[in-house]
Amino acid sequence: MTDFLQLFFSGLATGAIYALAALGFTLLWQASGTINFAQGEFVMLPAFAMLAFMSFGAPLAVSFVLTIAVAVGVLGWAFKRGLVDPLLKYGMMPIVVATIGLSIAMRNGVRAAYSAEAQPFPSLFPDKLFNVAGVTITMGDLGTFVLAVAIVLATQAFLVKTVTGRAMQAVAQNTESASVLGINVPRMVFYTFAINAALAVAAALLVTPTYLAKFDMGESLGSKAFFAAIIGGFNNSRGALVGGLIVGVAENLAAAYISPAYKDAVALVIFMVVILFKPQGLLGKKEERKV
Amino acid sequence: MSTPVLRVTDLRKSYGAIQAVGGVSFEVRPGEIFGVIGPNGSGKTTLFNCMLGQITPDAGRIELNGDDVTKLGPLELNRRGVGRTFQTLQVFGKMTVRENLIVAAQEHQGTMWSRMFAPGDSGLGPKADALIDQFRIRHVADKKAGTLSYGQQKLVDIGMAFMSDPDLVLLDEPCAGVNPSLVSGLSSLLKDLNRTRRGSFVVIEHNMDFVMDLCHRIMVMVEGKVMAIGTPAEIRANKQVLDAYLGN
Amino acid sequence: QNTIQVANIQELSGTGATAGTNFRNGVELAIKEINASGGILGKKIESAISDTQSNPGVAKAMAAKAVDNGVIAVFGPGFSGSMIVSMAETRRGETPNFTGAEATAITAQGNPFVFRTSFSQVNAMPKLARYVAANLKAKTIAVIFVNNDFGKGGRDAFMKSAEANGIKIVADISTEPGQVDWSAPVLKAKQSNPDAVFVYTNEEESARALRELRKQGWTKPILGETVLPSQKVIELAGESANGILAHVGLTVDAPIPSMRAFRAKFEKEYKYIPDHNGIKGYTSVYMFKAGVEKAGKLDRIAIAKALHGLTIPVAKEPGVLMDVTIDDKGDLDRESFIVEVKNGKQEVKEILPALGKKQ
Amino acid sequence: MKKLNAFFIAAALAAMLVAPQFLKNYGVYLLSYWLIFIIATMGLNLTVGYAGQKSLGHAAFLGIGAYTMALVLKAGFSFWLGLPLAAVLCFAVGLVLGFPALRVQTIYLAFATLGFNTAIWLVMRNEEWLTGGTFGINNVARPSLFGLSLEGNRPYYYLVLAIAVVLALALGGLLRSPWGKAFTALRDNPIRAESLGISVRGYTLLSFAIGAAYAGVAGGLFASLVQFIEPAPFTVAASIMMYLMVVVGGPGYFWGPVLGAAVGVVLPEWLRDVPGVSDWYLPMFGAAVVLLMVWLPDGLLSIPDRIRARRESREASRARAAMAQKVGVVQ
Amino acid sequence: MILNNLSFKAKRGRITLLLGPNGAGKSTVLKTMFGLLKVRQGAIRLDGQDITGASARDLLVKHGVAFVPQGRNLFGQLTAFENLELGGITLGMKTTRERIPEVLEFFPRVKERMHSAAASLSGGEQKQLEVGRALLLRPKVILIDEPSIGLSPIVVQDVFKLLRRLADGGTTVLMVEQNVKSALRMADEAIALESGRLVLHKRADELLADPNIERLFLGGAHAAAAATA
Ligand SMILES: Nc1ncnc2c1ncn2[C@@H]1O[C@H](COP(=O)(O)OP(=O)(O)OP(=O)(O)O)[C@@H](O)[C@H]1O
Ligand SMILES: Nc1ncnc2c1ncn2[C@@H]1O[C@H](COP(=O)(O)OP(=O)(O)OP(=O)(O)O)[C@@H](O)[C@H]1O
Ligand SMILES: [Mg+2]
Ligand SMILES: [Mg+2]
Repeated sequence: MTDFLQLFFSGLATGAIYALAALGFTLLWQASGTINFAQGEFVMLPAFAMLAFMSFGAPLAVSFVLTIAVAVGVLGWAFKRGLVDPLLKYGMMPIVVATIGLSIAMRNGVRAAYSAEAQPFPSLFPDKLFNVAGVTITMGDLGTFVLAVAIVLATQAFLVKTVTGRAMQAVAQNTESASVLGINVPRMVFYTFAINAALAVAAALLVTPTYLAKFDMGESLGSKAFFAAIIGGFNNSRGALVGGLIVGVAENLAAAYISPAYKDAVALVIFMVVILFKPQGLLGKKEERKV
Repeated sequence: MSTPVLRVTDLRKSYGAIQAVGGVSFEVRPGEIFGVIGPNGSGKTTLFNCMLGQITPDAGRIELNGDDVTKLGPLELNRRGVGRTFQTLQVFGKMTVRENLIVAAQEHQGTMWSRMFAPGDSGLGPKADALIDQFRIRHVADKKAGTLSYGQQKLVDIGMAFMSDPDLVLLDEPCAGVNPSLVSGLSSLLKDLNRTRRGSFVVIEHNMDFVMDLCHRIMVMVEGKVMAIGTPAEIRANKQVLDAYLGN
Repeated sequence: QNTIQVANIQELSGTGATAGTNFRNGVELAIKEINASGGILGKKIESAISDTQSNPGVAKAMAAKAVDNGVIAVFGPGFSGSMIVSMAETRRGETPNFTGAEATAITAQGNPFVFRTSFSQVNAMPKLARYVAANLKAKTIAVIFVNNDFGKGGRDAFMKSAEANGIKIVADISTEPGQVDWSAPVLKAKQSNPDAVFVYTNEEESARALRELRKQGWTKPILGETVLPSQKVIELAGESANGILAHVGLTVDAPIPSMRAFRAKFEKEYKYIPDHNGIKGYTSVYMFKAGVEKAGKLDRIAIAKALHGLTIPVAKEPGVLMDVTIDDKGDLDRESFIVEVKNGKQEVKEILPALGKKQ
Repeated sequence: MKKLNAFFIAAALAAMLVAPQFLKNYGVYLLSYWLIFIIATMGLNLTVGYAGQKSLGHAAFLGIGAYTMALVLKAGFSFWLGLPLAAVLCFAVGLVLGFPALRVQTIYLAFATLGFNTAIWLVMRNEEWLTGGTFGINNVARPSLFGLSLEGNRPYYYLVLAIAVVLALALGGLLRSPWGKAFTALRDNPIRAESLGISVRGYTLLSFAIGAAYAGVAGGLFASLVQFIEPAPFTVAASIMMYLMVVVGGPGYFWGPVLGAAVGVVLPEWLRDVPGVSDWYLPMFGAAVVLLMVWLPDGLLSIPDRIRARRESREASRARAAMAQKVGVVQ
Repeated sequence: MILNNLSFKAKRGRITLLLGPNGAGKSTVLKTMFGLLKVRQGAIRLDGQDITGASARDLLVKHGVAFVPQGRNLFGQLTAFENLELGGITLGMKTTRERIPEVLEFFPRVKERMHSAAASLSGGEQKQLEVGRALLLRPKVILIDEPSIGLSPIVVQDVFKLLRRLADGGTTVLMVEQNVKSALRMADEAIALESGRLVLHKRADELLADPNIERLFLGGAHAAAAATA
């Protein structure tokens, strides 16, 4: 039982990380109808940016704030202007492929410009262990979990409860109608990407101590997050949380109780079952009437 | 009397608490033009979608030429000679108008295997061209259907329903957004097909001039139920129908 | 021809990028030094670097390109799978090919043009197993390995030599490349209640494994081979790395002056501390140099012939860092180390003699 | 226009025929690699570009084809058995993968195929008894034909070229027939298609199966080209790369895969040798893909369409202007 | 080029009708006026003020212009009520909530379905919702594209009456219709387009009284041009 709990709680902590990255997918989907295959790299880049600021002597908090500012400009504004604006009207395929290209460029750019080595990253939380009923939990795990959950819920609340959030969703669903209603479409789209960028920086801050800053950290993070987002439901931010936690916990339990070599298959099985029987994801909304 | 082309018995469909279709029964006789009218949201489109296998009814029975087709999907129904149009525009936006019309009938030519080696237009080119002229859309025949105006797309949609010479065609608001001159053209086309090929039609329409002039019998739906079935004259005289639907 | 053309084909992107980049840097550093001191046989070396993308199909193309260009020697690639296909090309071109790949199959095929730059796993694991059996008196061991050709090969080799030394493997735990959550493997290892755990994964995963071991209160010995006690892992794992006991074929922390000097040079050039792949790359160029000098001419076949059975002492060629002997199959032999990590530093506990000397 | 096209094709084919005479091993190998990816992406173009099924699992079929070939050869049978077997096996698996596509569409289908790819990859990696696991299968032989050895890079290239041409002709014929229209109808509006008697089920499954069979052939050729296979080239990342090739080339354009595969296979190789790029060739490649997409969202082959559209709109406005002058405006 | 050298005036407090065969460019006129399509040449003025090239948002917020397009223009996954709320996004939430009940009074059918997803409404219900959403803004100018599509005859009459009332209250209405006869009965002026060009501009009652009207419209606008020229 303790073993089970140990696995369960570790899984939750990892799952929270997935959830945070998955949040980016659901946000972009809900608010602009796009899938960003460079989402993992959007987390990787800020991690290196923070490291760079820190190497100039800035403390972690300052680096974090500075990186947010830079990310909103580069991953938010420039990404939107340079890539999303010209492509959005051509449907999903070109955007998906452009972001794939972007991810290749970012990943290998960091590698070529910086290094192929993994870099350690300071944790926000003190290196402390708790022991509760035989289960060991680190402060980092706990903190990551709490913050990730808070961020996901806050984002969801913003999208659903505020006028701006609703306008953002409206733009994603039907751009033309949105402009007919006088919604400032370009601005809403910008908000989406700005928030996504800021979230990516937050994710980087929480994720990198475990993931380590490495040029290809976005690849595995991105794919896990992608699975998580699908399982939870692409059109619901809370879905990202649920999906992330499910993947995190299921992987752990599978590795321990089924077969470590096929542990990824477990997430996969869940994933397939969800897709086939509830394609919109566990918390996702159903698609609309067609005829 | 011969078997009806279409017989619907006690058809029902609910969405949660909303009863869209609540026990509808009627028959369409061979060679008949049958009108369906009723206020917005009275369940006409839902009725169509049930009859065409687009959605599954909760209860009831649908017969086509005496065969039970309640459980069949749109594909199977089409193969049995049922054509339809849609209330919301449904054309192949990325194909040209001509291609839209050709593709609408090609599956009725030969077998899957023979179609693999057939010419691209399946020999349907002349037929498509004839329809294009009839609908006065020659000047846009080679444009992508998605770029046409609303009314033009509507015409393409209607044209597709007729390409495969179906025995029964279900039309959902064919006149909506169509220019009056073409509405009368459409009316004569239907009458023509009805006379020459003894084609049967079921038409949902809010354009009363069109319905009254064209249909042999009319069914009035209100709140998912049949309020009246009768000849145009009977319907026009029905006080209840006037109140619920037609107005003054 | 006034220069010596060589190809430096490595995994510079994709999963093998870290190792490949180290190897490449080692090669380039050695070339720079050699050129600065007059080259080989008075000729400068010119290298063409290419990236295999960690993909055998591309590695084959790169090797073919190198052979097309008539290079004198090829360095890399380091992925066993890539090496297996690319060495067919270099064999066709009769070009000496130095590799960091460790799979047994590479030298088992009797290809007269391949040369290793380190022990194969089959050579290294027995040394570790013997030491563990003799000094730790461990009877049972849990094995955690990464499920790729590197990890799988090491695991197979270790299991075999462990059993040969009377050690029982009580848990055989596979992990994913890039695995983040290590609670399950560590828990499984703990549950099997072994005398020690052997961890054989890449750098980042090793660091995560070590942290998780500490988190779950592991106090028994942690065994490793080369990667586990490497500088990078220690840097990433912090305190959790303390107490690792490992066999290391090559280490920049070896108490050898030539190795210290190399480390300093490398760090100056590339701003980071190299791992064993850096050493492999560096020494391979000097092995090549010794081969050419022995052959006395820039003839590929002659060089390959000269290298077989060659012993290169540091006294004669300081660049090889440690005395090395190349056998007739292209495998090599040299001293190695048993190290322990203490206070974030490798400490050499024992220098193991080269295999050839012992027997 | 037709004549121009035919001329282009003939010229390109002639170039492909003589090219190896001017190239060394590397060049010939690269061309073969490119051709193999043309075959694979032709199949994917049918599934994605024509039939509109968002498939992100194509590399799995490439893998199945490659392993089939390797195992057939290892078992001592002929290449000429392996190739059709690869195609047939992939066709069958493709049919099976088509079934999710009947339930889910668009991105959800992309997810499902992606999951399928991962599952196949896991099997390739973990079932060592069959696939050699992460060690892969070595020494995959190249075939001989009528006693003529195709072992060398050049002869093998000509074999691949011949197969590519045959498969292109077959696909071209298929797409020109009513099937081609049915696939397109499926992509544009499946609901409408169904109500016109176009079997969404049948064509969806076939689009997957035929696309998969092409990838199977490509995989078989790939195994013999590289002569070694392991799971790595058949990951989801590889599927994504093939998807990229299709979209960059122009989905739904017949020649799209030729250009797309060139971008995916030849462009990075070319960038390596551009002076000053060296270590940056992959970032440059990524950036090139982004720029290509932004410039030509419908793919490289949309250029002629674009030029035509521009010319037509110019002509139309000229005609109208002339007309307006004649008629005048009634107020 | 879809529109060609087209000029006309729609007067304040009047209902101006835009007629013409399918594909004449009527919808294009409205979309262009509302800033959704670019003007290649020419100017659009409102109260003498040049609004050419102004964004839809500016037109709506600054100039009080509202637009009801022809196709489906709802947020299908949101409920009817949420669609109305979004309709008033430029007004602020409070005003919107106050006005929604008023609008719903006109469309009892929509009121019943207020909490259903917009996409699940019937075609006519959706159209009513769209018209209602625009009325919420109490615009000074309303551009409305074939409101009668899909509406049952009674509702068509109701909507027309409503527009008449708005116009009498000072709102400028520019409407595209194919339901020519009933539309002419409530409109003030009529304009006919053909192939993007203006072919006729008359008072509605005149046109209606024209003995040739049947022939005019049944025979297409070409005949109309010929008849009046
Ligand atoms: N998928 C659905 N979910 C929930 N309610 C639905 C759904 N489909 C239809 N309805 C409801 O069922 C009722 C009947 O709809 P239907 O589309 O059949 O009406 P209709 O008679 O065609 O109306 P109209 O003349 O406006 O087209 C409507 O009130 C509608 O809101
Ligand atoms: N995006 C587009 N690309 C190409 N042509 C277009 C596009 N949009 C409209 N057109 C063309 O412009 C012409 C006018 O279209 P518009 O929608 O304005 O017509 P309309 O008068 O509103 O017709 P309807 O009564 O059918 O709604 C049509 O011939 C149409 O084909
Ligand atoms: Mg309806
Ligand atoms: Mg219109």
